[in-house]
Amino acid sequence: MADYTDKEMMALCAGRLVPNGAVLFAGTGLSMLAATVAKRIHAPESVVFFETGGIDPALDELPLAVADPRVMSGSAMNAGLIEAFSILGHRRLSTIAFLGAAQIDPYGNLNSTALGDYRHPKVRFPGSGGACDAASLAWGVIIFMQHEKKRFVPKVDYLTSPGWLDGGDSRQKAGFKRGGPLAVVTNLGILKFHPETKHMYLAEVYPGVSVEEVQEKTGFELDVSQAVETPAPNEQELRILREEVDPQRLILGPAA
Amino acid sequence: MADYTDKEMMALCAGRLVPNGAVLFAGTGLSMLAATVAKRIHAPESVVFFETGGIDPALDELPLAVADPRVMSGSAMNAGLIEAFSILGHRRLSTIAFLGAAQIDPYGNLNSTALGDYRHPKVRFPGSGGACDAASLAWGVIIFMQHEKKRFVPKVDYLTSPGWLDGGDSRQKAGFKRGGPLAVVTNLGILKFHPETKHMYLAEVYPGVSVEEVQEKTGFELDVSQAVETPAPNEQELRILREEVDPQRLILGPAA
Amino acid sequence: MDLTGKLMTAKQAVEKFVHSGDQVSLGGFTLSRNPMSLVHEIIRQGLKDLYLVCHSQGQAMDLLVGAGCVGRMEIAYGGLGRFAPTCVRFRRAVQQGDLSLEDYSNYQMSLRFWAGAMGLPMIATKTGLNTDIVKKDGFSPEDRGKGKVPGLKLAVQDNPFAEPGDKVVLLPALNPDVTLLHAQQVGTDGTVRIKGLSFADLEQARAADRVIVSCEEIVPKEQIRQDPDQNALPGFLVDAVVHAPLGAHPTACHYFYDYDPQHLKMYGKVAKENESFQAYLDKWIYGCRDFEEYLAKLDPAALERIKADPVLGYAPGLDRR
Amino acid sequence: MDLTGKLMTAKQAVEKFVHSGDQVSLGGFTLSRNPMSLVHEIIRQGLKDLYLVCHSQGQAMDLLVGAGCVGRMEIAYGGLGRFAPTCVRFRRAVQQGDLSLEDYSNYQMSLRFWAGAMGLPMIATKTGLNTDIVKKDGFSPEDRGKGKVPGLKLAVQDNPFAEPGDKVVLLPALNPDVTLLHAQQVGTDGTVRIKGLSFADLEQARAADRVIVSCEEIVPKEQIRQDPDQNALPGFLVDAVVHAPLGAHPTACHYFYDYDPQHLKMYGKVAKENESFQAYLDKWIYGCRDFEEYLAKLDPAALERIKADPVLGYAPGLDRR
Repeated sequence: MADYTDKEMMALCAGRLVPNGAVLFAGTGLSMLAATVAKRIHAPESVVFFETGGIDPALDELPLAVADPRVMSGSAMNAGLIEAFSILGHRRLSTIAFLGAAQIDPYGNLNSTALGDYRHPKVRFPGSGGACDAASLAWGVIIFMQHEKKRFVPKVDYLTSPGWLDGGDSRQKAGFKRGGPLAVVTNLGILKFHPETKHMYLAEVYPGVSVEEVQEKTGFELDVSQAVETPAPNEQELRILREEVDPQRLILGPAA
Repeated sequence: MADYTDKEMMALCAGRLVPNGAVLFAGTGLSMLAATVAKRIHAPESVVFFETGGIDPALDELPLAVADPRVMSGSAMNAGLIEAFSILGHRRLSTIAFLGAAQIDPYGNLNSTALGDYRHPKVRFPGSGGACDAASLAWGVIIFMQHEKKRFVPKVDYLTSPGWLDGGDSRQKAGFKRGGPLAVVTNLGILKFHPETKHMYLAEVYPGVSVEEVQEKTGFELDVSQAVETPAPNEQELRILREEVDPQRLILGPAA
Repeated sequence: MDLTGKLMTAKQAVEKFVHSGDQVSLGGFTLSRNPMSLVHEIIRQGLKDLYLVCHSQGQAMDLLVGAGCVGRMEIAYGGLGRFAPTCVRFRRAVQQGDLSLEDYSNYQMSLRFWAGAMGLPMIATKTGLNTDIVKKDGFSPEDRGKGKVPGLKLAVQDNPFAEPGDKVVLLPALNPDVTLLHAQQVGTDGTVRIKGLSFADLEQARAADRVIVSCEEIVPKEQIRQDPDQNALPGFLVDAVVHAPLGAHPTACHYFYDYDPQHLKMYGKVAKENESFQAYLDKWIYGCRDFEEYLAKLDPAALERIKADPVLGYAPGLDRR
Repeated sequence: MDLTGKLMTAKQAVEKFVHSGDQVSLGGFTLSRNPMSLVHEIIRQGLKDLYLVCHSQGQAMDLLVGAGCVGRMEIAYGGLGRFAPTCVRFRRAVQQGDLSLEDYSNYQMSLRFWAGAMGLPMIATKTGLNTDIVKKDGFSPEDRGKGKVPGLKLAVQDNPFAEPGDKVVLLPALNPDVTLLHAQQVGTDGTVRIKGLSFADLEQARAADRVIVSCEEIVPKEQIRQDPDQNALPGFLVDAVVHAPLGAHPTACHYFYDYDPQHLKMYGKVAKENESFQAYLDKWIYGCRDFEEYLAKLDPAALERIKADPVLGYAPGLDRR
């Protein structure tokens, strides 16, 4: 069986979560790989769009930013931010957004703004961009995280993007009509959210990863009792990802 | 001296009121003639746009409605209602709108909706369209009216388009940042509004019209003390209007 | 994505996606790009109690009202330019009390569609302050909040970002059950292209639960995606595509044909009386199995005369008196 | 209408229309269509205390911040895609407390520009409810309501059209003093055409008191009016037009050139340290009389490599590692 990197595994696992026909709000990096690989393997009718206004572009080459001219070529429509956000929150569309963050809490709330005090931050990140909007308005959200204790925290320093807020029905009570995080895909496994409490639990661990390692690298208590092992990537998945989706390894980075 | 019709006189009088460089919100009918004739005579830099989204079209032929394909040809930009209304109210533009109505009151408030009780009207008109918006947001408004007692009324049955409201500073107090009617061009003369009270007064009467006739056909008291006689149309004005602007007499109707 | 399952006749599209009682929004503006082939079909199928939400609508609206399909309407303007300063059957229906009617302005309606398209709960503007549009309700208090009827026509409140007393008008967003459009082109991937002014069509489409697009031409995906800057809607926002050449007649379709002055004048005349209007419906709609039969009854010379000049987009020199 | 009095150099345009302390909005998005020739000129002229209002801004914003031109900023995102997940000088300035900063989301900023463009007093959305974007102010209370700083960052209230307790976020409209754009074409009548995505450029331009557009090409009025469907802004909304070929370099300009990966990587490296960043400014901006001199210092082979394919609009196969 072929060796593979964490990034390859994450892209493929997120891709597997994409239902055919989904309308995907993609960012750059891993989300681009996940969306593209899903489209080429099991979800050919899914459509990718970008907050910048590129709707269903050909994506013959990987864009390195959501404003990359590669999201403007062969598209169904080149619009702007306003139109893109109208699609993101559209009642009739099952939009799924991919998001990453610097911190995540047990309810899938994300921080991509700053560490420390907001007005005197220790570390400043780029900010919400469209992440807060996707987390507020999309039908569902899939989150990418590096699995580290400092990133999986009981409380985020700044709540940029709303997940399940305080759990239970707090998201609905806050005034959101739909949405919420579906899964967190990390370099160790896949986490999901309890249907009632909305607290994060471990759903899958990757081959060769122990549930103990996951718990150790998570800054809060995790229910790991339902964790199963994720199937390893197959040859077809790896071939498509490496040869068709990112042949220059622009996002995948160094090979295994 | 050439004979001329009421419509010709009204189109030319309204056209004379257009400053060069103005951004004109035009409707159909007389306003189209006034805008086009002004552009061809003394205001070549003025720009015409339509609430439908046609910005500065070539207007090689007269449109018969604001959605006529003739407002989409040779234009600077073909947009939609949203963009047109953003121009109408734009702070940096001196937009002038031409409006007509079924009724007008002493403060230039207009009714183009209904006569009688609103919910059980005796006569129904087309409704506001963009008139209420132009009267609310444009820098200034020029009004066309047939001069009849039933049309110049102390109080309109339905206030579709805000003029000076109750006069004085009531328009500003209502929350409008600018605008208000500049003049009313009728088949008898031109009425303007007192700088303080905002009450309508007679500014000009056409050649051959008496101020008594104007007062008689106005359903409220008019100050006629400042009325002067309007200069008759000159040959150039009439030639351009008849030969270049509306050679088919689509809007002008039967010749004099 | 392709048109499989989406490409259908007007009959199928209306059967599947438009129901009596629906809140319906019509594309186009007065005498341009009215979705006439779809509207004929609605009339033929005898749908009732439609709740029209319009900015400035003309021929399509007037036919629907005249044929008795409409029970309730929000509107800014019902007219047809020089051909009917007030739409004839519309005026008659309102004066007779046959319609439950509420007035807004064009900008207000455009903003309400826009807000619906954006998923915004409401939208604030200064247009209309102190007018009867703001002060007078058209719908009866008992109907408020029922079905799609907004609980409030609108609300006036202070602007929290300005000095106290600075008033704004809050308008409820619009999300029609179905929007009917006529476009110039649809790609085999469902992508819609509109040429010339788009009016509020895109907002109306993005605000709706269901969208039917009739079009002059269906073109290959490769062709319509060669210039994505010109496209108006992606295929995933469209439920049904109807290939309907001349589908906006007697209204205009930029770059394809002009409005038909003769037909519009004839309509304006017959619409004045119940008998002659009924005869119009009988001949031109009920007496036709589909829109093709309607077109076949038209004078071919008249259709030739309204053909658009490929550069100007309309028929120059057309006798429009 | 023509370009008389409007066509000028970047130097003239910035002297005339941009002042220290102005609220400035930049067109483009991260690594596309940044108005670089105008931004170089602002830096060269040493403007101070600019109040930037941004959605997602990249290279132009980072240079302005790094050169010390910016005192205050509202922003949704400061990054450059893979070349700088967080803009380097921006991060440094925020961490050092050199900037007064307030966060919104991209949608919120787009809506605020849109509301400003439409003359709306404010705009309501549901995005961001219960987040720290809604809960935490960035600007100090003493600055509230002064100059262009909104009296409130935003306000949360009930939606009057829904069941009680249904919350919405009200956002203040944005009307910058000046918006700087880079477009592909401007006509001799001042009409602006943007190819590919327009981002929020049109809203930013329509919202502003003054608009400067730099462009790749100036084309005859007749040409740009042949297809008005493709145009973005009429000339009467534009104050100054600057002919600036390659004026977005090192960011991309669709159909003209790709972003310059080598230059962006080099910038990412030198921006990390004050000395090397200062050397960058000295060489590429202060050491140039105008943007043409900057371009002349670039490797012609690199410019050749980023030339856009006329069909795809970017440079296929460009080494972007």
